[in-house]
Amino acid sequence: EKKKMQQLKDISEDDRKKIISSNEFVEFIDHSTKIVERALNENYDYMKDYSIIKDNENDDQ
Amino acid sequence: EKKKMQQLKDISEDDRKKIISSNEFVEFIDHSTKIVERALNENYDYMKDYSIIKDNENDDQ
Amino acid sequence: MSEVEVEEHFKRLTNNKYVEGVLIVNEDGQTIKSNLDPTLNKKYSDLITKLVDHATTCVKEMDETNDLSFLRVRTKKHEIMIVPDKEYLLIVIQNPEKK
Amino acid sequence: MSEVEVEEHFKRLTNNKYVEGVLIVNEDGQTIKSNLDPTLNKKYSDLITKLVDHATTCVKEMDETNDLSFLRVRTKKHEIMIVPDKEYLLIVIQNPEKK
Repeated sequence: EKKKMQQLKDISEDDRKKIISSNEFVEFIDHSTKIVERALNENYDYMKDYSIIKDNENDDQ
Repeated sequence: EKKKMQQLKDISEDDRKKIISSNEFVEFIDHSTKIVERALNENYDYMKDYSIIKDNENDDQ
Repeated sequence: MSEVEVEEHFKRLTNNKYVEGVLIVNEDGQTIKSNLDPTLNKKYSDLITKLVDHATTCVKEMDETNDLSFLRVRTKKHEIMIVPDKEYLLIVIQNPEKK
Repeated sequence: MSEVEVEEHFKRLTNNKYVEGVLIVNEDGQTIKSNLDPTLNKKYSDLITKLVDHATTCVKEMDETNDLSFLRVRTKKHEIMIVPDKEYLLIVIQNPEKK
């Protein structure tokens, strides 16, 4: 666990390139971005109390 | 922090009663259950890949 | 607002067809109200209280003036929804797959 | 599937009007792709990697056969969405208030 202790170096440019073109990574990006995009497209914010009448809702912001 | 170490005793019945009838607790319940109910009523599951055609979707389950 | 209304709110959650469990604990993880069996209840209250502590610390370290308002832990089998507060946690376990 | 498509997916997220930041790290928290400035990037990658470790442990201790599939950390100011994987984490910061 020595690696975790000292300041974690950034990935070298070559390693980064290798990762980005690897199948696992591309599949991960395809799968994970789809989930996030579906979550982003929910235009319903469950934290918002929609029952407050429109005009005074802005005072809460 | 002694309390955290030894096995945490359950709340006494009286304390529980006092908490449940306290204003803070009732307000917390009102506020927090509303949020969860709105989240529960989202009938859209962002984890599900709806693009898979209906019939073979059940094979994934 | 009274105990009766607390019971009503609690029932409305436990009766929801997607909900598998409802648990209300104080900041030390002691159970105030729950419909889980004792062993599951103990496990969930301990583990989730610790997770919420970590999440709150994480949010505060990123931005001192910010605060955690809701945590959703989606797993293969279900989703755990957690509403934190200064003194209490509402924990609801649901199975969104059925939707 | 290739680097071009990775770039396209990344752009689609960063161009979304609610999205404030997109960050992809490996399991050690090292950055693979990000549109955050270096200091914020360092802070977010370190803290969120640790939070995901805690969440995964929490899920596993509750049920060995289960697994974390998505974590949503809603705060006063924004929402952090995290998709974990064996080797990578996708972290997206959005501001749902604008909806």
